[in-house]
Amino acid sequence: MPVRIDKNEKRMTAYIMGEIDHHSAKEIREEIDANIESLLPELLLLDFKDVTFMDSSGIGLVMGRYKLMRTIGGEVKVTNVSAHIKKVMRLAGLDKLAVIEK
Amino acid sequence: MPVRIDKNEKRMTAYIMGEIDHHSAKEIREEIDANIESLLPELLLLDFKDVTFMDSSGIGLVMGRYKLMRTIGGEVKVTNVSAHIKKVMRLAGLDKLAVIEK
Amino acid sequence: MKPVNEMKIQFVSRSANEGFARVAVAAFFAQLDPTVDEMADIKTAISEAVTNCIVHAYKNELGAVYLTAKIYEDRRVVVTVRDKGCGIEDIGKAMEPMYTTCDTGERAGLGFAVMESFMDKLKVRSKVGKGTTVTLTKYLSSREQDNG
Amino acid sequence: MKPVNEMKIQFVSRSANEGFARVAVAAFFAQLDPTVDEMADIKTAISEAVTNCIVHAYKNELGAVYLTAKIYEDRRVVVTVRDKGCGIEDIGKAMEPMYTTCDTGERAGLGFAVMESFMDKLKVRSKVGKGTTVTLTKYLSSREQDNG
Ligand SMILES: Nc1ncnc2c1ncn2[C@@H]1O[C@H](COP(=O)(O)OP(=O)(O)O)[C@@H](O)[C@H]1O
Ligand SMILES: Nc1ncnc2c1ncn2[C@@H]1O[C@H](COP(=O)(O)OP(=O)(O)O)[C@@H](O)[C@H]1O
Repeated sequence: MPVRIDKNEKRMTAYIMGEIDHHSAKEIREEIDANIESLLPELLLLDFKDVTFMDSSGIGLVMGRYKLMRTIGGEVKVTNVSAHIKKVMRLAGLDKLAVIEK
Repeated sequence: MPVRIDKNEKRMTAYIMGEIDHHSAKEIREEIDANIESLLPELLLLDFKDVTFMDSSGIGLVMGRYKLMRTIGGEVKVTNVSAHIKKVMRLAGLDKLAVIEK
Repeated sequence: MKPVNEMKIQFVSRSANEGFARVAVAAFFAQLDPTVDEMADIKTAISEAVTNCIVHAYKNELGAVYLTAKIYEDRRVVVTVRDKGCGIEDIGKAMEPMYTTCDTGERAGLGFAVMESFMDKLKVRSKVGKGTTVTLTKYLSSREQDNG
Repeated sequence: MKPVNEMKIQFVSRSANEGFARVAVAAFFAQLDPTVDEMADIKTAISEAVTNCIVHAYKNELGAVYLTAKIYEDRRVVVTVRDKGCGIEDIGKAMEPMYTTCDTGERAGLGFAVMESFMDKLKVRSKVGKGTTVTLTKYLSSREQDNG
């Protein structure tokens, strides 16, 4: 499984692993969404520490979770992004939308 | 450079790095041979610790150095071979010819 | 000018092959010893172009994706990604950032924007009902040879 | 039986492409999640077959190397490596361990022996002046799915 979910009080953390492309994004997305729906967190933290590659499918992944969290009144933070991934996210203006932590 | 040479008394160690195939073997071979000819060691230690891939070109590499060392009256030892590389060497009976250390 | 080295790949438009395509291209260009950043840029752009063939060109079917990679004397590398899928009606519109015909909400409409910003040149040729060819060019920085 | 997934590669017989060829094949088969040992076996066998095209088939010239990789339902993988080079006169002799026509002393004559021992099947077809096709087959062990 390319994602591991952790719950701590009102915060849910999704540790994403490996390469994010159109092929892998589906499984990651479904796993995260199923957990959001059952845990109803106030904060979703997407941890990119173990992500080794990401194309624009990763942007769809973040934006989709951003929308879902908004419908339940929660927010999204993105953390541990490498220089390459930050470059992709910046293209989409994600640095303004979801808060990218160092 | 895919090989680093170290000299200690009568022993010359060649630390081979990366992938050994027909393409890379030439440069490795030339570097080792130039050093054998100038240092005239009694023992040549071929260190495979940082070798990540090897095909039968690596066998040619060991056998060729074995012959060269014999002409100057020295011997060859092979060290730090992974399971995969040992499998290739065993095919050639190198485990009998040059002494493979653990 | 003739390329110094070249290769061609052909594969079925299965999403499992997205990773294969970008790794193969990266392995081919490894002989030029590009920087880590250059390699990441190229892999990302290839991934976008290949994904478009799989997601858009052959939307509800399987088809063949054709990829070529060329290396030129001046460290210029050129990759083409071609499909014989549905084609693009309005290329100008398709290339606008955030524009996507995907209705599931999971495509960001940024594939072309990534290709454009991560490579030095992007050319798109397409014919509705015939297919699309994307040509990506990058000039690799010159590397000091450190093996004396 | 039709393969579940397949790809083709074509490249120039430059030795710099040996690494590209085996990495590309490994990246293609990665979708089957082979063991580290299986992957090493396949890469080594491909490396031998491709090197033979470069060293023997197109000895004093450059030519095209054609590679195909196929995945079948039962985790059987088949790779063909084809050249349009000089061909092999006596295949039986060529396949004998330690036999080599290389006179520099740097080829061990073990290419076919490696292919034979690291893969489950090896088939060689050749015609002098026309070229050679090597077909390599391996049955990958079944993997327990560990993602629930
Ligand atoms: N190879 C292709 N074949 C057909 N249509 C394509 C192709 N590539 C892109 N398109 C069209 O261009 C649009 C924009 O593409 P892109 O910028 O990559 O964003 P996305 O893939 O996220 O939709 C796509 O939604 C699609 O309509
Ligand atoms: N693709 C090929 N085209 C022409 N001759 C070949 C080809 N592959 C192998 N041979 C011949 O078979 C011999 C044995 O091959 P092999 O077992 O791989 O050992 P090596 O490559 O070390 O010589 C070669 O020396 C060569 O004469």
